[in-house]
Amino acid sequence: MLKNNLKFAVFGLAVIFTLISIYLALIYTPPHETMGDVQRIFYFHVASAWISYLAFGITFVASLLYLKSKDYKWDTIAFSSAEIGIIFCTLGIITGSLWAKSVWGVFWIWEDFKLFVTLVLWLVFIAYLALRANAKSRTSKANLSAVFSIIGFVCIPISLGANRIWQQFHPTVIASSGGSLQASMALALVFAVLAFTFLYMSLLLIRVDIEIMKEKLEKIKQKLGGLNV
Amino acid sequence: MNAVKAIFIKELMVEFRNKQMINSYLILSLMIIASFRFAFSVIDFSLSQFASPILWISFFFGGMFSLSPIYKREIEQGTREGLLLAPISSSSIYLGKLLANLLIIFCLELFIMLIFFVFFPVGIPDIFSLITIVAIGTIGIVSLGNIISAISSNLSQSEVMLPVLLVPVLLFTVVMSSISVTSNVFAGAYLLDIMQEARFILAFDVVFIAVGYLLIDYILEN
Amino acid sequence: MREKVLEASNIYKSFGCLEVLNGVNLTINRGDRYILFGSNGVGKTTLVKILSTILPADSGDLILFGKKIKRGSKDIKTSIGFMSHEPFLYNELSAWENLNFYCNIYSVKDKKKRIESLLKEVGLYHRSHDRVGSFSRGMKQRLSLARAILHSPDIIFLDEPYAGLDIRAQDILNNLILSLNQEGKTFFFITHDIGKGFDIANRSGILSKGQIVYEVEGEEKKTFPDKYRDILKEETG
Amino acid sequence: MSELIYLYAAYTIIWTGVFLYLLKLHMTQRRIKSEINRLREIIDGKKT
Repeated sequence: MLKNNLKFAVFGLAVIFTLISIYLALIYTPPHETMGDVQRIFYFHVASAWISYLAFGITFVASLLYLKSKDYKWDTIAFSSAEIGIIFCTLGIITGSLWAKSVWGVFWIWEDFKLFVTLVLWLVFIAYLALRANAKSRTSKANLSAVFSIIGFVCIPISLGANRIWQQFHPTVIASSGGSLQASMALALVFAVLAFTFLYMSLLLIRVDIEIMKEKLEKIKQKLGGLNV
Repeated sequence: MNAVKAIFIKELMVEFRNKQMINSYLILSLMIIASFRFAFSVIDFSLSQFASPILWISFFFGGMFSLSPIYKREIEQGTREGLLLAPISSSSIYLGKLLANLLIIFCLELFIMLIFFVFFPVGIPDIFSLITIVAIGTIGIVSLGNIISAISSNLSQSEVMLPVLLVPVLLFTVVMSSISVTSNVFAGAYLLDIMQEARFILAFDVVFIAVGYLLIDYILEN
Repeated sequence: MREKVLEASNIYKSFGCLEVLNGVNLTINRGDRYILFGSNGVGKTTLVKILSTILPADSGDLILFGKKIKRGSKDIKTSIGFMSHEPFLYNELSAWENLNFYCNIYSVKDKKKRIESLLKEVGLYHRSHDRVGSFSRGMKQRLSLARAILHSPDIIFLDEPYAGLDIRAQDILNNLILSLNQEGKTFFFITHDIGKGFDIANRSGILSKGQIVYEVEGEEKKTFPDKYRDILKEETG
Repeated sequence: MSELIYLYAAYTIIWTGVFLYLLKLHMTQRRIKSEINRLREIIDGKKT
């Protein structure tokens, strides 16, 4: 029973925080002096990008624990976190390009540091999910996706380092996505990130439960198959 | 250690006998260089600017598709269990195969570079620094390509899965940095000028080899 | 009581939610020629892979030559031989090169003499420098047996070794196995076909529904065929 | 004024995205529950 009310508690928190953060982002904070109201995308863009990094971090940790303990529970957590992660990563990229379009007139600023990393993470997510779609057996799916998520996780900082190499050679203007942040804006940002973190946690709990239910169902069908019902 | 040597020799012998990897690499790289050359010839473009990316894309895609049979072969011939049976660690299998592929692919790349300079009338840069940077980049491609090929050979549609898994992990790290360093070499830089970046990419290679060395056990044990 | 070579107690193995082995108990003594029957897909190959340490079991423990087998134990493999319907040989390499490769991997001493004697024993010495790809099925199986006993293991597992062999090749294989058995090597076969290999076994058992349900020793073999038939009937229901 | 379109677009995309995902989770959950009930009936049917 603990699981259920934990799920409702986290979901409730997520809803409350989301409402507050929407209020903060849209009404409470003043429009940005240079960019105007469109800057309000910034809060949820950063929040969803942050969730995609967090989700991939959890996938990495869960994969390590799976490889050590060979317990499918960790593999389910890794997979659910990756699925939620790719959704928020896609949202982050879309909002990022929308914001870039409105401020710099171009959909995608290649050299912007954060957008580049989010794109690399997005591709790694897609590869991870494609790998799981093509795995042959349950164990090989768990093993191979765990290994790939570790490789992917190691490659993120390396691609950041590599970014500095070819940045040095072709330095283009690094879009300053930060800008001056007043106190109220910082508050709105914190709330947006907190809201999304709770949202992520509740989605993760729900998603893991669904996976566990699916596996239980499979087991029952297996047994029923034996009874040649 | 002699297990690594045994696998290294075995890989070379098997490869030179059935030439799966060599043929696919040469043909693919030739196609890529030719298609770039004639695709670009319709527009006026300054050659030296495009030399390094085209060279590295043919290395990248040639290497990627030629790495796909190395573990697939073992599974299809059923010899994978033979290796699992032996009292050797999977890491030595990985190292043996890695060194053998490195040797084969590096020789193929030297050959491809000849073709490249025939197709592209680019001023020949300082050969020594070009070869070192190509070698460093190839170590990265082959070491990561080896572990990803091990993963994809256990998946269905492994030929499709190899590039899908390899590009996000390899393109942004080794390939793009090698392209930028090679473009400097083409622009006339000598080894000393690019030493700092070369050491950086070498660090990536060491990380990839270490990751492969540690994780191969989980891939090969069924 | 002869020395226990292999003791497996309640071995469990399931792939995802498909339980294949649920509680297999088995003891094999030195010099046994144990043959295990079971219909296809009942988990024989999984069991033999677990016993020969290729595949780790989910639970249960396995003791080989008195040593408990853990997940990554490698040194025990020097005393294990395995022969399957897959010959584990490289078609591009010649018979000699194949055996030479396995000698290096098992770090066998004085390779040349060992390979020569083995190739003579399995009757392939005249073909030692031809590629394995050009060999017939029977020749590949014999070379595979040579590979399995190259590092002189104490226990040899055979997974459907007779698959695809003609009568003559079967006899050669049986004679080889019997002569090795004289030298004290222990054998463990698995097959679904009661005709082949049954006559040379001294102990036999039946695997059904993930457990060994029937085991017989020595002379009681005569009751075996019809018992096997009842179990098969019971399985198909 | 034209820039505000991007603001509205971004917010709608985020919240419809999250809502659709929640919907999908809810639907799968319902599908699984119905299958469990169906199986339970079969089992009860078998027992009586």
